[in-house]
Formats: sequence, structure tokens, C-alpha cells
Amino acid sequence: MSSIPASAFLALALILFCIGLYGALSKRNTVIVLISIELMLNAVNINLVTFSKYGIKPSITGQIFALFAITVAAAEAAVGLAILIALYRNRKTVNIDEMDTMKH
Amino acid sequence: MSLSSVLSILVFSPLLGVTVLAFMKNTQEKAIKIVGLLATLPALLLALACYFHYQAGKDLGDFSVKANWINFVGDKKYFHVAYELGLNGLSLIMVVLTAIIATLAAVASMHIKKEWKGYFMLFLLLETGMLGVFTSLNLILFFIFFEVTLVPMFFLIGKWGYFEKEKAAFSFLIYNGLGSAILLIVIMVLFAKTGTSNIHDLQQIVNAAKSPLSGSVKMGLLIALLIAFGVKLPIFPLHSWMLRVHVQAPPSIVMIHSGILLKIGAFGLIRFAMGIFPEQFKDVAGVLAFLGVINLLYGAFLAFIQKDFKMVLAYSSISHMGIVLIGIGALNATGIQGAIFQVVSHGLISALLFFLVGVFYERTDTSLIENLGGLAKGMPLAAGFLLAGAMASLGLPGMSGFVSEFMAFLGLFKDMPVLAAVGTIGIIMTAAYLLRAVLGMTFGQAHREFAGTMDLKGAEFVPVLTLMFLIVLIGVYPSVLSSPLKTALETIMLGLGG
Amino acid sequence: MMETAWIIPLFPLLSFLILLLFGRRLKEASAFVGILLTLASLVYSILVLFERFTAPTYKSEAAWLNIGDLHLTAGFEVNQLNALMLVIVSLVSCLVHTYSKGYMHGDERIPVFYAYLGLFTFAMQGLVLSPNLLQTYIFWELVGVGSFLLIGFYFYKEEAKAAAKKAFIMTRIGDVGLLIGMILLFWQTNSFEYDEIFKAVREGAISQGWITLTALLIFVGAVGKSGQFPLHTWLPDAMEGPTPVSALIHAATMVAAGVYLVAALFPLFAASKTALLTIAIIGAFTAIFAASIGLVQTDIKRVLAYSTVSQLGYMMLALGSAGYVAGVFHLMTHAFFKALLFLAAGSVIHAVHTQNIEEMGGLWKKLRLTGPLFLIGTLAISGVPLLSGFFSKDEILAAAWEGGHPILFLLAVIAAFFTAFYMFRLFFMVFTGEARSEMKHVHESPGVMTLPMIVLGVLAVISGYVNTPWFGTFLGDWLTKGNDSLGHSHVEGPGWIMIVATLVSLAGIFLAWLIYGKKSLSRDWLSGRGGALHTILYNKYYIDEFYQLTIVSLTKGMSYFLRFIDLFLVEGIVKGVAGFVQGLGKTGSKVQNGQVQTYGAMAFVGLAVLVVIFALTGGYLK
Amino acid sequence: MSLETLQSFQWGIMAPEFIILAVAALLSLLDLFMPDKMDRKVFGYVGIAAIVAAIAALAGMIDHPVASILDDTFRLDAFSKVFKFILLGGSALVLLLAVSYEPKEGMEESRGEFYYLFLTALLGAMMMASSGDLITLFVGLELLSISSYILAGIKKRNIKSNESAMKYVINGGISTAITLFGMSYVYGLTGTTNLKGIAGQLASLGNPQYAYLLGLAFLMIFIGLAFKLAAAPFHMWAPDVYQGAPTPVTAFLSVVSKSAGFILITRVLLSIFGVTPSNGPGSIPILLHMQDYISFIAGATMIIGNVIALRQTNIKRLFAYSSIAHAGYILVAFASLSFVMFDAIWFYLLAYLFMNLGAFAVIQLVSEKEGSEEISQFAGLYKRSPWLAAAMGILILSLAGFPGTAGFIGKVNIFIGAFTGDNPHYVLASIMIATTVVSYFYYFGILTQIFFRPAAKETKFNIPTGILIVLTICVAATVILGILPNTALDFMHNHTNQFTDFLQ
Repeated sequence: MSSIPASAFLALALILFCIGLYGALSKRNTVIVLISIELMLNAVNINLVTFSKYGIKPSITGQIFALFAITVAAAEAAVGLAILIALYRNRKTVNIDEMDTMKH
Repeated sequence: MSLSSVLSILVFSPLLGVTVLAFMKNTQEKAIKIVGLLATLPALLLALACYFHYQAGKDLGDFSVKANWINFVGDKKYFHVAYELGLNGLSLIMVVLTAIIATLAAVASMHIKKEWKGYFMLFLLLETGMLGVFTSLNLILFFIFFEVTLVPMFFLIGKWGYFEKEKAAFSFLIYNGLGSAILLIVIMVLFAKTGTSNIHDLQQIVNAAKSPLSGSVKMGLLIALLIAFGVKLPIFPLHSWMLRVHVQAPPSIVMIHSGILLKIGAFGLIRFAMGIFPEQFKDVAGVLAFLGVINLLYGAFLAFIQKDFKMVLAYSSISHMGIVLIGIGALNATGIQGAIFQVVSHGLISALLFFLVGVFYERTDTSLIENLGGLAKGMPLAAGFLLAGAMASLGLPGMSGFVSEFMAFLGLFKDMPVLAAVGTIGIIMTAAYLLRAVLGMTFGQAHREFAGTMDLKGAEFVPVLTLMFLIVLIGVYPSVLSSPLKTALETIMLGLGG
Repeated sequence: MMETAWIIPLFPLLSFLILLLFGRRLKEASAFVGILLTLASLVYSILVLFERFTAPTYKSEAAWLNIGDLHLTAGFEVNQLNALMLVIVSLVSCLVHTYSKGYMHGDERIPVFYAYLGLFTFAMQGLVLSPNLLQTYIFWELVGVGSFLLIGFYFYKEEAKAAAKKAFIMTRIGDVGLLIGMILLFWQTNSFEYDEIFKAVREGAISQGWITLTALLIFVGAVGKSGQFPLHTWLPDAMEGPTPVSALIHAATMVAAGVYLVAALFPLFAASKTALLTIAIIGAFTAIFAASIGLVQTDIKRVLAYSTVSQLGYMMLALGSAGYVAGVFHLMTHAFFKALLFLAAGSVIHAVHTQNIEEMGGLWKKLRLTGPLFLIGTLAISGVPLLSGFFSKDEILAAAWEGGHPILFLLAVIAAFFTAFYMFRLFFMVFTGEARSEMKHVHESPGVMTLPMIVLGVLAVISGYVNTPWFGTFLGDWLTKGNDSLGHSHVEGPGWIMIVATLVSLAGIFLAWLIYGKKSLSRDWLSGRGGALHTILYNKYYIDEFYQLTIVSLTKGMSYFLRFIDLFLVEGIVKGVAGFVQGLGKTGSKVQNGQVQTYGAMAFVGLAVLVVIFALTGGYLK
Repeated sequence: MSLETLQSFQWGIMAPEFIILAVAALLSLLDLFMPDKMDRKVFGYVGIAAIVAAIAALAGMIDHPVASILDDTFRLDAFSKVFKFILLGGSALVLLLAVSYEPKEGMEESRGEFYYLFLTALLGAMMMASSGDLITLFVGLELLSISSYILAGIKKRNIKSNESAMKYVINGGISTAITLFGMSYVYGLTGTTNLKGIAGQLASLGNPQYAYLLGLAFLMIFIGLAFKLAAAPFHMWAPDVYQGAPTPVTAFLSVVSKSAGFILITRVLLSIFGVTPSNGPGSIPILLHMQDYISFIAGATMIIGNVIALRQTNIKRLFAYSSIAHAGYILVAFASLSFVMFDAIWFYLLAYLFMNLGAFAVIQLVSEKEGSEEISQFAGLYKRSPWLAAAMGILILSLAGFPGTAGFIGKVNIFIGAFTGDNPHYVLASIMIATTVVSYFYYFGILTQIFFRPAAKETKFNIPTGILIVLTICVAATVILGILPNTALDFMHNHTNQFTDFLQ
């Protein structure tokens, strides 16, 4: 009964993913980079939920998968921030482009 | 001791020495040297025993041993690698040569100045590798031993060599690494396609009516083989590594290197390239002969202007390996036998010459021709042997060099007289550069500072006399080599359909 | 006897080995070892010769080297030529051994010297006995080494060193020709055996072209050994060796080996007109060419050396004009009188310690024995009637005339004139005229030296009579018996040839006497006439310089060119590859700039690229 | 899901996982309640004990028929069994290293975590090995990743450690996202996350259009997972992280985590794309079509790894690149998709486990003693401690793939795979062999330092027990696997039955 086609959701997800990717690869502030990664993961979630409703064989599994994804994402973000804090203690900066003591 | 275990003992007996040495102090110089020398003897004795066993008309098959070793795939039909050693006329000769030269090189190693323990451990490991190369009956085993020779050489050059030792060691490693890498690919393709690596089976399968390999693939593999062994031999232009090795490595190691290691290339060409791909080999034989002539002349001309006697010998090795190629390229019994003779003869001669280089270097700390000169005054015996060695090397009748050279050319003249005629220039050049170098070192006015130099002494006579004796023996009575070769040669010719 | 002729070479070989092993202890005594053993082989060979007069050719062989189904044999053969040569070699060798006892007295390397002599004698006798080309070649090389070692005996002298090297390499050039020739012949006839080869030639199994080619190649070998033009330059230099050596190797035996080879293979050569003609021309040219150089040399041994070259040319000319007997005959007589001359010269040098004839003179009274002996030799070589040289040279001239080469005949005659002239120039300058002041204490050589000279002197006189137009041609008949392919035993040339020959030589002697003996003509009468000519002759036509300029520098140039390739091309490629890999690494590690976002970007780019390829290739790479 | 069903499951087959889980949880609690001054080393030993127990449990079920519980989310088949041995063995050795790891500064108050996080990471890897469902697979992957993030940054006070952890997290996050995105499409096309279910669905997939989408999904998943293998193009994090992380962690990443990555890739790609027709039923599977992409990645990985390694002066960085290269080699085995693929991958991972861990043991020892990770620190090791030098020599020769060592047999296995089949991978094999020769340069460079160069100082080494044990095991195993490889090969052949149950 919904009038919005699945493709729209998929497109949205794709766009969201790309935005996330762009952010992750371009922002200086590490926090924002981490958030961008969250964006990418959420794009995945949108995909999963969409498929679980409008997929070729709709099933609930997709939503479960999404739940798992969210949880894991949260954990990942937490760890990421923790490490960032540790780093900030030593370096007094959150700029990702200053983390280049190791190279080549 | 049953005959089938002989080869295993023969090949691995040097490792016994390694284990003994492992528990010795590096400071006990004398003891270490003696152990190192003794450890080469069992192999020598067994090798000679095998030789006489065969000469007595018995069968070499008695020695072959086979045991299941690796099977790469679960099912028991394909992809086995058996531990199988065996001898035929050709490999028998190579084994004897190896054992002899190894022992003599061990004697020559008395000149080594430091780190005797490590030196002899590597030295013996090297010997095992070489013996294994010549006795192994399947390609993977062959390859394993082949690589085993690589590592000890790297260290022996890099640690006990002269000024540019590390550079030499690396160029040795990389060139030969590349060569063996190519070899490995060939072996693996054969193994994967046929499911076996046993040389005999391969000959059957590859040349069977419906062979698993297409003609073009065979040709490709053959060319790869030629390159792989061409590095070892070495064939121009793959030779620059061995120049460095000849100059930088300690003489005792160069005895082994130019005496045996280079010969693995020739051995491989005859045993594998010719043995497994006879049809394709016929097509490239001409090219080989041509390359041989190039090697011969190239080496000769360059040897003519070298200042360092070691360099002269290095280039002369290239030149003489050219004769091996010529013989192989002739592709008839005469040529191939000539090639094999040349392999042995050059092995002995270059061992002798490099031993003498070592002797001279030990006394005078130089091998530059113009720094020496007039040595015949101070050390007539050494000078005399040097001259004799040079004569042998330039193919003087009555010495081994002549027989091999003669046969190789005799073979080549049959089908490619023009090419052969060009090649004969090499014979003249050889005389020219060797006399230039040797007379330059020994004749002429004696240098003051070498007035009191000591002539050959004690143990130094052992290698010189042994080698000289063998050189003359082969030159006067070539049957010592040709009779064991007979069957092996017939087999090869049969494969070539000739 | 003949069945065991193979023992003959073993005597000298034995002496070689003994002296090699124990020489250091034997010291001077080693001379006796050498002399006795060579004497033994001399006796043995004389016995063999006598037996051969009656018995037929004997040959026996055994397998030496088996290659697949090829069986190369080694053995020995006693035919007329072999037997004769055997005696010549053994005799001269024995005499030289004896002579050296005196000549080398006091040299602490006597054992080495005699060892070398033994080695050479062994090789030479082996060469003579060889029944096949391969074996011939083997000993051919060995005699070369013997000569090399003896030339370089005074190894500390730069000249000796150079001469030895030169001798070895130049002869080797010839040897390679021989090698190619015999191998080609082998693949034509499938055998190295002389008999087989001759059989093939007789039955026409080989095409004419092949015969000519192989014959000429083999002749190249002869040219090298016998010092024929253009490979003659080593022979004069070889005089750096001790004089007895020059007598043995570079006059009597080894240098004659080339002639011997051609004689031994005569049926082959005879089958090709071209080959014969070439030989004749080379021979004749060499004869006159060398003789002309000999006119002006001032080193006694060099004069003799050039005369040797020229005489060898004669022999070649003889063989080339089908005068088989003449060639061999002259080979024999020459062996005797030239050996005599060298030994005499040695005795002179031994007495005055110089080789420069300008510094000699008036030795006739001092050297009571050497003088007359030298004169005998000189007369013999000049072809004065009734001495050996006269008959053999006459044979050659006759052969040349009969062979139908008037020009070559003319050359030969002129050469004869030259020979007579320079030989007597030598004689007069050394023995007549006033004695040099610094030669007060000159004395005759000891008996051990003069005895061999006397023997040779006798032979130089009488050895001609074995083959004369007047008393019969024993030698010829015997040599050619049962082998028609060797031509007639004696070429019956027109009578005037003998007259001409005689007159010419007498004229030469007379001129020499006018200039150097009676001094009625000034010394530089010749050089004054053609100064340029004189310098050219004196510098041996600048042949050496020419070779130096062309061949040697060419070789050097080639070598340096190749070294350039070695250094820059071969090494360059290697360096290039290595550099490429290194560069790859450099750029790679540049990209690794420590910026985590770059890393992510790279990953994304990688993904993008793959996806793009995927999309472009319509889904699947195939 | 009622209680009966729960009980009906044969939980026994999860015994190894349970053991690890239990011990990990136990240690974490202990760490909380134990007084700070108490040494946490004991945790390490407990952990090792747990792993040994797990191995025993696993060995007990070695011939257990294929089974799966929790609606096929967890399966125990030959594949999971043999590969779990590698994971467990590797972790055990790593823990041994960790026990004797005494950094100068950085991780005073975090010893506890240091041990039990290894266990959780291991647990994640094991779950991946035997998960039959995308969800469990994903969770396992994340459990491994997140634990390793923390481990990489465990030296809180050390800037390099922090930085490496940070880089690891960010790259890891991106890769996870990409992988998931690919997975989401797979789910979308099949409506299930169960691998077998997916395979079943896709087999009957008619519309080529979908196959196209699947291709994209394949690429995303593959690239995403390339991160774990440190394969191009997702390799660049590796050098930095390896350099910054504590040495035992580096060892863990380069061995266990990498193995997990290969397990994952094989599992997912093979079961999903191995049987899916590329277009229309009956056509050849997508995987075969994508072979060339895999080969491409493999080639790139080998070249990049070996070539850049030439320029390294920091030993850990060098080994990072070398491990990239080795990932490339193993990818060759995967790319050739031959009938010996599993054998080749398994054996190579096994060999790599020993030779690499052994090498890291030496590295840890030397770099700690000298307080520097420069290669030049190895100069004269031969003089200072001959046995240590000899051991390192053997291990490095094995890494370089010389005969007589495990590395060679591993390579041979890979070559057999590459050359059998209808389209032999000549090019790929040639690249592999050529880059191997390139690798001689840096491997023998180390040997040059050890054996040829004079030592800066003559002080001898006192080797801690942990490291000694690791070294002995590794060297022994390397040599034995090199000379008698059938000790391992037969074990696999006898208990895996050619991995026929992989898809059942």
C-alpha cells in the first residue's frame, strides 16, 4: 500500500553511505570521522530494513541483522572514542592529519 | 650395509661432520680443520667404490633407493614426491668429481684465516647439496638440493670472501635465485600437469603419444629450463655474477664453485632439458651451439685483457663453458660426450688453477699479473704446475682438456662446419690469453720482494698432484670416463631418436 | 724388432720422467741419463730401419677412445718414411744430447734442460710413428710444447719469454688449420687412418673440392710448423733458445715435421693439382724470401735460422712439384748439415760468447776443428758438388723443372745463389780476416761437443750418395717401393740443370769471397747500392711490425670493445632492472604517507576501479 | 524457541568456544576484583591453559561428523575444525610471547586486559571459523576486530600505540561498513542471512540483472574483507599498526587475525558465490568469473608488499610488508580455486604461523633489549648469541621459501594449485616467484646484519622462558614441516576427507 518504491530507500542508503565515506575520508576532526563511519553503518541498516520489507523475499532476518549492526556499531564507536581520548591525553589534539608519526 | 643405502650415506655423510663441528669450540682451529677434512672422506671413498663397482661390470641400479616421502594430495595415486636417489653413468661421474674436488677443496681450506667452525659447517652442507643434486632421481628432490647449495655459498662468499664480498654474495644469490625460481616454475608445471616428478616417469609421460602438455607449452618450458641452467653455466649475457664470485670468493670455494657448481648447469641441460624435451631440444640445439661459440669467443677475448689473474680464469671459465654448449648443441654422441668430458676436465683444471692462485695469493697477497712475474725463480714447482695447468686448459694433447675440446668440435663440425670453424678461433685465443697471463706471472725478471717466497710445501702437494694426475690420466686414457658413460650416452641418443 | 718399435719413444719419455722426479738430485749426472736413453732409442731405431729394408710395412693399433659407435684408435706404423725419419730424429737427438753435455756445462738447470729434451724427442718420435692423423696431431702439439719450453728455457730473459709465446701461438694458428682439415677429412672418410684416407682418395669417395680444401687446411698446419711464409716469423726469434736446441728442433727435426706431414699425406695432396701448386708456390717464395733476408743478418744464429726457413721452402717446393723423393731426400741431408752448422755455430758462440758476426773473425786458426766442420756444412748447404746438399738440391731443381713451373725453377735457382752467398759471407766473416783483439783466450770446445759435430760432418759429406744420378737411387727406389702414388723414384731432369746449379752456387761463393774474403769489394757494396732495399731486408720486410699493426691490435681492439659491452650493456641492463624495482619501492613508500585518510581513500579507489572495470566489462571480465 | 529445542541441540560441539568464553569472562572479573599490586602474569598462563583445553576438546571431536546447531548459525565441519587448530595454536604462542613482554613504558595498569582481550579476539575468530550465518559471521568478525583495536592501543601512554590503534579503528570501521553494505545486498536478493539458505536461493536465481548486483556485492565484500588480510588495496593500515602496536599484538595481527580473515573469505565467498550461476541456471558460478579480480588483487598485493619492504629500516614495519606479501601468496592459492585450495591455504597458514611467530619472538627479544626496532640492532647477533642467530636464520629462510623449511612446501602446494586445472595461472605464478626473489633482498639483508656485520656491543642475551618455548616450538615445527610435511598434511587428509562437507 505504500507508494514509495524500494529503490528510493536504496538510493537514500547509497547516498548516505557515500556521504559517510566522504566525511570519513575528508574531515580533520577525528570525532567527526568516527561519526561519518556511523553514517555508513546506518546506511547499511536502512538497506537491511528496506530489504526485509520490500526485498525479493521479505523476512524479519534483515531487521535482526540491523539490530546487531547497530549494537556492534555502538561498541565500535565507544572503543574508537576511548582510543581517541587516550590519544588526546598524549598528543593534545584530535586532528586526524597530525597522526603521522609513523609513515613510509 | 646393503647397496641401496650407499647413496643415502654418501650424500648425507658430510652432515655427520656438521653435527660434530656444531659441538666444537671455534678456537680449536687444528681440530676443526681436521674434522672438516675427514668428513669429506666417506663420500669420496663411497663414490670411488661406486665407480669401481660399475667398472667391474655390475649394475648401477643396485644403488637406487626409493621411499615414499611427501604426498601433497589425499589420494594415493598422484602428487607423490618419493625420496629416491640413484645413479647413471653421467651422475656417477659427477658424483666422483664432486667428492674428489670437495676433499681437495677441504685441503685448500687450510688457508682460511677465521671462523673455521662456521666455514666448515657450511662447506660440508654445500657438499651434501651438490652430491644430492647429482644423485636425486626426481625433480623436486633435485630442486631441494639445488637450493641447498645456494645458501651455504651465499654465506661462504659473503663472510670469507675478499673486499667486495657482500656485493658478490648478493649478486650470486639474486642471479641464482632467479634461475632456480624459473626452474621451480618448470618443475611445478610438470608436476601439476603430470602428477609426478620422477624424471623417468616424466620422460615417458611428456613424450607419450597423447601428452598432457601441448607442443608450445613444452617449448616454453624448455626455454625456461635453458634460461634457468643458463644462469648457472653461465651463458652470455647471464654471466656477470660469476665473475664477481670468482674474484671475491676464497680460492677454496672457487675451486668448488667453478669446479662443480657451474657444472650443475651443464648437467641439468643434458639430464633434464635434453632428457625430458628431446623433440623440442632438437629445434634449439643450433641456437645453443651458436651461443656456445659466442661464449667461447667472448670469454676468450675478454680474458685476453684482464689484469687480475682471477679475472682471466673467470673469463676462461665462461669460454670453456662455451665448449660445453658447443658439444651439447652438436646434438650427436660425439658432441655430447665431448661436453661431458669438458665438464669433468674443466672441473679438474679450474680446481687446480684456483688452488694455485690461492697458493700464490697466500704468499704474495696479490693476484695481479703485473705485480707478480718471475715467480718461476722463487717457486719453480708452483710455477711449473701453473704452466702445466694452463697447458691442460688450452687443450694440450695428453691432458684432459684436449680430449673434451677435440670431441666437442669434432661433433660440431659434423653438421655445422662453418660455425665450428669460427669457433676454432677460440682455440688460438685460449692459447694467447693463457700464455700471456701465465708467462706474465712466472717468466721474466723476478720481483725482489718475492725472492724468498716459499715453494709448494707439505699438504699443498696433495691437491696439485692428484688433480694433475687425473688430468693426465683422462688425457692419455680417456676410457676411464667414456666407458662408464657408454650406457648413459646411448640412452640420451635414444631419446633424441639418433 | 718392428713389432716392438713402439718402445723407441719410451726411452726418451723415461728419461723425461726420471729427470722430472729425480733431476734435482742427479744434477749434472742427469746428462748421462738423457744421453744413454737416447742412445738406446737410436740403436733401436737403426735396427728397425735395417729390418724395414727387407720386411714389409708393419702397423698395429688398439682402441683409444670410444664415442658411441665411433672407435678412435692409437698405435704405430713402420713404413719406409717413418723408419727413415725415426733414425734421423734419434740420431740428431742423440748427438745433441751429447753435445749439450759440454755446451750447458755449469748451468744449474741442466736436469730441466735434459728433461725437456727428452720430452721433445719422445714427442718427435711419437709423431713419426703415428699411423693416423689424430695421433699425428697429438704429437704434433706435443713437439710444439717441447719447442716452447726449450725456447723459453732462459725464462728470466724477456726476449726468451716473448719468443716462446710467439712460437707457441703462431704454430698454434697453423695447428688449428690442421685440426679443421683433419676433422673435415674425418667426416668425409669416417676415419683418421692414413690408409683409410688414401683408400677413399683413390676410390674417389671424396669430391675434388673437399680434397683440395682439406689438403690446403692441413698444409696450413705444415706452414705453421715449418716456418713457411707467412707464418715464418717465429722461427728466427726461436733462436733465443740454447743453441743445441736450435740445432735439434729448429733445424733438423721439428721444423721438418711440416715437410714430413705433407710427405706422409702425399697421396692426398697428389690428388689435388691446386693443393700441389699452392705448396710449390709457397715453398718457392719462402725459399727466396727467407734467403734474401739471410743476406744481411748479422746474428750468426739468425742467418742460419733464415737459411733453415729457405731450405724448408725448397723441400716444400719439391713436394709441391710432385718430387716426393727429392723432398724427403733434402729433408734428410738438410737435417745433417744444418744440425752440423748449428752445432758448429754453438761451438763458436761457446768460444767467443757473442752471436754478432761483426764482432767475430779470424777464428780459423783458433778453432781448429770447428772451422773445417763449419766449412763442410757451408759447402754442403751451398750445393757444392760431391757433398750431400748438392745431390738433394739437384733433385729438387730437377723436380721443379719437370713439374712444369719454370718461374718457380728460376726462383729456386736464385735462392740457391743467395744461399751460397750468405753462407760464405757468414763463413768468411767468422773465420777469416783479422782476429778481434778481445778474443785472446778463445779455445776449442771440449771433445764431447766436437765429437757429434764430426759425426754430422761425415754424414753431411756422404749422406748424399744414397740417391745420386750416377751411383743409383737407392733411397728413391726404396721409398717409393710398392706405392706408385708417390711418383717416380728419381726425376731424370735435363743434364744442364746440374751444371746451372753448380755454377750458380760457385758464383755466390765467389761474390762472397770478393766482398768478405778478399775484401776487393767494399763491405757496403751491396747496402750502398740499394740502401732502402738493404734496410727492408735487414728489417725482414717489416713482417713482424705488420702483424703487430694488424692482427695483434685488431685482437686488442676486439677485446676492449667486448669489455665495453660487458661493462655497460650487460651490467647496464641488470642495473636498470634493479633500479626499476627500487624506484617502485620508493614511490610505494611515498604513498604510505602516514595519513590514515589516504589509506581509506586508497582502499576506496581500489574498490571503485574494480567496480568500474566490472561495470565496463558488462558485468564479468571475460 | 522452546526449552526442549534448546536442550535438543548438541552443545558439545561448541565446547572449545565455551571454554575460551568462560575463561575470558572469568579473567575479566578477576581483573576487577584482584588487588592492583598483584601480578597479572598468571592470567596469561590461565589463558594458555584454557587454549590448551580448547585444543584438547577440539581434538576430541576431530572425527565428529558435520553438525550444526542454532538453525545452522553455528556449524562444525572439517573446514572449521582444522582451521580452528591454527587459530588456537597461534593464540597460545602469542600469549606465551605476551607473558614475557616487558615494555619499558606504556602499559602499567593494563596488564589484565592485555591477556583476556586476546581470548575474546580468539573467540571471535573461532566463531567466524564455524559460523553458518552472515549475522554470526559479522558478530564474530567485529568481536575479533574490536578486541584487536584495544590491544593495538593497549600501551595507553605510548603515542605510537595510540596512533596505531586509532588508524586501525578508522580503517576497520570503513572496511566493516563496506563489507556490510555488500552483505546487505546479498540479503536483499535472497531474504535470508543463512549461508546455506543464500546458496540455495541464488542457485535458482533467474534474472541476470540480479547476478550483476551480486557481482557488485561480491566486490564490496571482498574488498571489505581484504582489510583483515591486509591485502591490497586495503593493506596500508598494516605497516603503521604493526609498528605501533605492542610486539605480541603485532604477532597476533599478522598471524591469527590474518588467518581469521582467510577463513572468513573462504567461508563467505565460497558458500555464497561458489555455486551461484553467473547468468541463468547452468552457467558457470560467479566465483569463477570473479577469479581474475582476485588474481589481480593477489598480484598487486605481492608486488606492493615485497617491493616496498625493500626500503624499510624498522624491523616490525619490514615484517608488516612481508606479511602483506604473504597474504598475497595465499590469495594466489585462493584465486586458483583448485582442488588443493583448502590444503594449500591451510598448510601455508600453518607454516606462516610458525615461521612468523618465531621471527616475532626474536624481534621482541632483540628490540626490547636494545630499546630500538631498527634492523641495525641485529648486527652481530651471530657473535652475541649463535643459537638465537641460527634460529632466526632458519625462520627467515623459511619466510623466503627455501627448501628444507615449511615455507617451501607451502609454496609448492600453492604452485600445484596454480598450475592444475584448465586455465593455469602462469602469470600469477610468475609474479609470485619473481616477487619471492625480490624478497631475498630484504630477508637476506637481515641475515647480512646478523651474520656478517660486527656487533655494536658484545653483551649476551638471557632468553626468557616464554620466548624460549615459542622459539623452540616454532623452529622445530618449521623444520619438521619442511622435511616431513606429511606429519601435517596427512593429519588434514585423514580428518577432512577433502572438505566435501563444506557445503552440506
